[in-house]
Amino acid sequence: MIVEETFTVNAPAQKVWDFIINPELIGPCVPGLEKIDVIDENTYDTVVKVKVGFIKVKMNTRTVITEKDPPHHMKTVSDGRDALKAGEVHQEMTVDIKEQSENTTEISYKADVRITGKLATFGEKIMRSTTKKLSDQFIKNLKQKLEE
Amino acid sequence: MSEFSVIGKPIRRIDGVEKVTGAAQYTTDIKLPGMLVGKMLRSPHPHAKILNIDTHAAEKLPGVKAVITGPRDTLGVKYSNWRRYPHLMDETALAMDRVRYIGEPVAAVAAIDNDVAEEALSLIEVEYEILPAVFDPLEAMKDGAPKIHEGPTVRNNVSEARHFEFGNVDEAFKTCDYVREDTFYLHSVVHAFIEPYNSVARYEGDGHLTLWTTTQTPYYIQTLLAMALGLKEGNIRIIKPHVGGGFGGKMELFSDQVVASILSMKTGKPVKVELTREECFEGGRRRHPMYYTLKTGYMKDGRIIAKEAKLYTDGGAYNAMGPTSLYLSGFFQMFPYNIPNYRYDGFHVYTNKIPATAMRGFGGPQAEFTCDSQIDMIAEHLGMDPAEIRLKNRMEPGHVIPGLAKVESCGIKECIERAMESTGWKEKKGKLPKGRGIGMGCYGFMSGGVFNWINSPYAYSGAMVRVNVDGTVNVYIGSAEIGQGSDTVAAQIVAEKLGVPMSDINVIRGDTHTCPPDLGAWGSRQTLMVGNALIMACDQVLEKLYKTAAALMGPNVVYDYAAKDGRIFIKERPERGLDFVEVVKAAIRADEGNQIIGRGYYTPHDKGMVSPAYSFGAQVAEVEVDEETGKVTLLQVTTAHDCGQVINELGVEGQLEGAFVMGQGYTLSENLVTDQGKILNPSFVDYKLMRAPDVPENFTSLMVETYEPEGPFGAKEAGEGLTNPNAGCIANAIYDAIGVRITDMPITPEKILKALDEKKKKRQKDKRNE
Amino acid sequence: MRDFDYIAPKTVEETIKVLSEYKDDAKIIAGGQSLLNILKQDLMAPEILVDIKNLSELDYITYDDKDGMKIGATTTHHAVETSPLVLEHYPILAEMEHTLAFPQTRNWGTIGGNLCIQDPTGDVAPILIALKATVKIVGPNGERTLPMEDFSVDYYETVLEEDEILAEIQIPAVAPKTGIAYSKFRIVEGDAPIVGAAVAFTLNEDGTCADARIATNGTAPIPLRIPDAEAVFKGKKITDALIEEAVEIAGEAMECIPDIVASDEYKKRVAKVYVKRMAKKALSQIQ
Amino acid sequence: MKKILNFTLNGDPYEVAVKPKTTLIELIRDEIGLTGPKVGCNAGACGACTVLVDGKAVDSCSVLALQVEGHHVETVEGLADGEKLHPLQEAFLDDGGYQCGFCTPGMLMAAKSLLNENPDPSIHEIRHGLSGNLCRCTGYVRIIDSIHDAAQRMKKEGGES
Repeated sequence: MIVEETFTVNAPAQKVWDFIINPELIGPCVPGLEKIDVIDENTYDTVVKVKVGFIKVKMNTRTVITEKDPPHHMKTVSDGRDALKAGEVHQEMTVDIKEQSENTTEISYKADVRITGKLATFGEKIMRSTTKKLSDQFIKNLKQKLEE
Repeated sequence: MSEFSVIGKPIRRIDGVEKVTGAAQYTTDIKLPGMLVGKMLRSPHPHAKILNIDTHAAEKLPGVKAVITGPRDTLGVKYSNWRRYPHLMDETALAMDRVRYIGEPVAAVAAIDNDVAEEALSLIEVEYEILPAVFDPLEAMKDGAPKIHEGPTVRNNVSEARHFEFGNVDEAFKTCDYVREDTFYLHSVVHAFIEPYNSVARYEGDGHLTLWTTTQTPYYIQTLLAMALGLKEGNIRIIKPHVGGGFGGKMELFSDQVVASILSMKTGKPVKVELTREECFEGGRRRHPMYYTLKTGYMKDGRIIAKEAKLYTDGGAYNAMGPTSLYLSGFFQMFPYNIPNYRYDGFHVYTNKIPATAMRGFGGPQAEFTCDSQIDMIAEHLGMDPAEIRLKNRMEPGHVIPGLAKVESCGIKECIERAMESTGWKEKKGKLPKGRGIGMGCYGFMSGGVFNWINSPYAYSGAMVRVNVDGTVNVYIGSAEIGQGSDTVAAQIVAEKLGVPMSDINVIRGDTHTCPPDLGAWGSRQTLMVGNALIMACDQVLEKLYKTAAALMGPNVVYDYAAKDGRIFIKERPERGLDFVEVVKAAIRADEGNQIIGRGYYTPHDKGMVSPAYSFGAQVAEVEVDEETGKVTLLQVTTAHDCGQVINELGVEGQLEGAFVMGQGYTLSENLVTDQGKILNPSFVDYKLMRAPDVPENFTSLMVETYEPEGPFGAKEAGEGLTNPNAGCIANAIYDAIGVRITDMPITPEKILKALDEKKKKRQKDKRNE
Repeated sequence: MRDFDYIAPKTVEETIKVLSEYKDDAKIIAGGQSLLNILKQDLMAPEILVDIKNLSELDYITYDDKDGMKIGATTTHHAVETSPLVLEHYPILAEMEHTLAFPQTRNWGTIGGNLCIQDPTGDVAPILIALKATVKIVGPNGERTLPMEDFSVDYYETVLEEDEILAEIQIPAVAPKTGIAYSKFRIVEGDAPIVGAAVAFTLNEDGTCADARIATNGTAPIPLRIPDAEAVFKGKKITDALIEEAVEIAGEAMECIPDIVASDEYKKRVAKVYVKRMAKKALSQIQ
Repeated sequence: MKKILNFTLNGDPYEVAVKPKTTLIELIRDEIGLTGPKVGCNAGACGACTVLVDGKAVDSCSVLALQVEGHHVETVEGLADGEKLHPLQEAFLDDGGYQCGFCTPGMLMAAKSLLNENPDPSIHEIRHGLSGNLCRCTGYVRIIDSIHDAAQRMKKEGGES
């Protein structure tokens, strides 16, 4: 499943960059984040609780930043496993940042999300809509924090 | 036919009572004392290296009796039906160092119950290194695509290429009035037999093992299991209880069979491995998706002069029976037509998806969809009736395909004519009200293959007939009843030959320790091959009985004898004869108490490269299309089938109906959907099979009886071939109804609407341009 | 499936008590026709299942001209499908039930369970919305009653709190000069719907539209009532042109989710066709 | 923890202790040992596990065993009266209403349920009544015919007695 979003925030590109590469800052924007452990500058572990319909998924995820081209581009690879073992999520995401004006920055991200196990088969349509919902929520949080 | 007592009659099947009372035992019903539950851990990745498998935690779990992995506990033997062609053998029971599709078995456990087994699986830690994967054959063939298999014969993920050619294709195209080229795409579907894969293994020590399993090919399983386990073939006993459907999906040695055996050997206890429905999808098999290109040259009068077919199949991660599907798809592309110049190139391509294999029609459904669709396009271009163009290009009895096939009996002409007549084709074609249409598809199919992939010196079919002292008869056959009714056909053939009632026949089958070897149920081979073996065995029995009868009756000249209705009598003087039982008793006494036994075998000779005989048929469907939603409803279906001499009418009709409905699902609703190699609909909730309310209310089966010299009583194939013409037939009917042609299967309502939109747009554009 | 404890309360009161005690750890099972599949997939792991399937207190169908029909939540689909009262007063409801899932599902599954699972393609909700039904919810603090269309929240999620149960479906008597139709689109007959539409019209004496109801399934995360499309008809004489207008508005309201069977655009298109067809069918019943 | 369940199976009373998560099909096949009803999908989609509860067809894979407390369950094993087959069974034999036979126990019970309620169903009603049962072999045609035939046989039998 590919999830693509492009949106703009009222903040300079450098600010956006500093924000998104910092797990401590970006972490709380993720809906349902329960815990975040920074392992090193490019690696962090998260526990995210997501409600997908009646399914409650608790994802233990490790994210590694694999590409960094400040302040324009980064790539992350995440692997998550549900605590109940209903499935695993492998996500590769690229984020591109384009400064449009001094205080406006366009952020586009493209995530290739691969869900395995029962989550993928049972909840294809639910996962899709949930992903969209979560993504919208994430963008909203991000904008709010950056534009504060 | 009146001269027969039981042949050609609508007769109750011999497995009927136990099946309608629930007494019939399938592998899944077997429960042995102390039996353990075996379960397999499967790969979540489409392509990955296995770096490490840690089984410690699983082994420590109370109730776990064994945990096995490929490198540690199996011989790692690559096995498959391709023993004659070892370069095609590419699969192991459990992954050795790499997984190539989501669902590939990686490890297995035996435990006291299902809960413990599942818990144990979750405790096995597999460390993977994810490799790039490829899911489409055209992508997989590109330079730089991930390599799925190493090996000297694999190039750009092409595991097997097939080519055949006869006539002079290039020259012939030049002489044609028209040449057209069309491309098609065929999607993936699964066998969806209702009984999931399952096996029970019991290791008896000293290298002796019994395996109960749901299979179409007990002998293949015996010989391949010996290979996988390093045991002697003769010490392995395969018992095939009743089988809940196969359709090509149960003709190979599968992981559950090997894993159950190894787990039983490790634990010393019987072990049952049952796949869930989800596992049947994810760890099972499917029909090949194919990219098909057809170039056909034809004349103004409708004669097809030359044809070139090119296809790329999505074979999945392993060969399975794919190379044969590839071969046969190119072969059936010619049926049932006389193509004087033909060239075929097919490529079997590895992808990181579940392996594709034989499935009812064996490459034929894909071939006939493209062939039938294109013939209708040609007919339209020439302004010809699609039935007429088919008649014009049809095969005739005695047709020879150079280097490939010899067709003896062929009733395609009668099939087309009778289907036309029965459906009112001429009154309906092109004349039905808008939204309704009629279409035709034709087919020819094999009656067993001459292929001996397994490289066995045994005959293709063997049979033994033992006559008991009271005239009852025990029939031993190694063929596989999987629902198609072959055991009943066997009993009928013996009853007819010996002139005894059906109730006196006991068919002993499905046990490699007691039954002669047989290549099993695939390629529609059983009636013809086992039938011939049985006839030989019965002739041996009769020879002995006739001798005794002659001695008892003491005629002073040599007469011909016959056996019928419980009597043995002089053919030309039916009133002069003896009671069958009386002759049997006397014959046993005369042979110093030896039971009367006849043995028979059959192996095709001098029959070309494919099959000893070919069935034929024509199919007509009438559809209604809802132009607002694109939904297709089948109103009426007629099939005319030439299966030679009908042995069991009820059986043939049932097979034809079943084949049609499977084809209906293939065309309209079934679709195995994957995303990055992950199957998205691995359940009967989401994988859409046809249900009772969907099948045509009006289904007519017409029997076109021919006499096939190679077949028992003149019989040949029924029931598999009819899977082949349905998609083309329905596509043609849809075109007749609404003027849109779908070449990309399945034909979903959504595609129909899209095509209607495009047609409308084009018409508007054309109007503007006028 | 994971292990769980099991209790089968004898009364509604007892049921609420158990739910209040276990809260999030408890899950109600009625017919379980959907729930068991979810449990088998280990997508949910409750500690205790509270079985109300045999709760006879909630198994009833009554009717009186004043209050209309009351259907207890544990009434099976089959009981609704074959009830003489339903057949007499709401034949469309029986007709819908007759094609809901499979006979086996209808024989064991309950109408309340169906609503509580909140499968967005469910057949029951749209027709109840068209019939102006309300649902009665019982909890530790007593009862509350909601219009059917306010019951669903999201995919597989309803307004029910952890300690509440759906107790009753209430359907008012149908006004004179009312026509109601429901149908669903499936590729395989006898299978679950892809989309469906229910339309109800009530006409005034002069033939103008007194009331209209339009609800669809499979077109949003919840059963979708479309008031803007309904409003098109109010006070007017219903014509084909008006229906077309309403259909377009209805289409605007739909947010179909693509799946492996069909794209979102296709679903919307077909749902619109069904709204149109059902509108015409409903109208034809009163004209 | 296991719980005690009382119910009748093909007319016989049973008292068994079952785990709450045990489904009715697991109880019948694995605990009691009747193997007529089959598991085809374990998801309520194929109907191979169809049994009757109080005369009505249900998917026994989609019912918890404990839910049949006090109910009457019938499986295909209870269809014949000793050696005398039920008209449905006779008709399935004569009309070719089965092939591999794996779906047959479920088909027969779905058919019985249908005939219990509607002794003289039309072909259309039979088709509709079988929508919960998958058959991959027959294409349904002969199953539908068999049930229609059985209804006629039962009418005749009823008339004679």
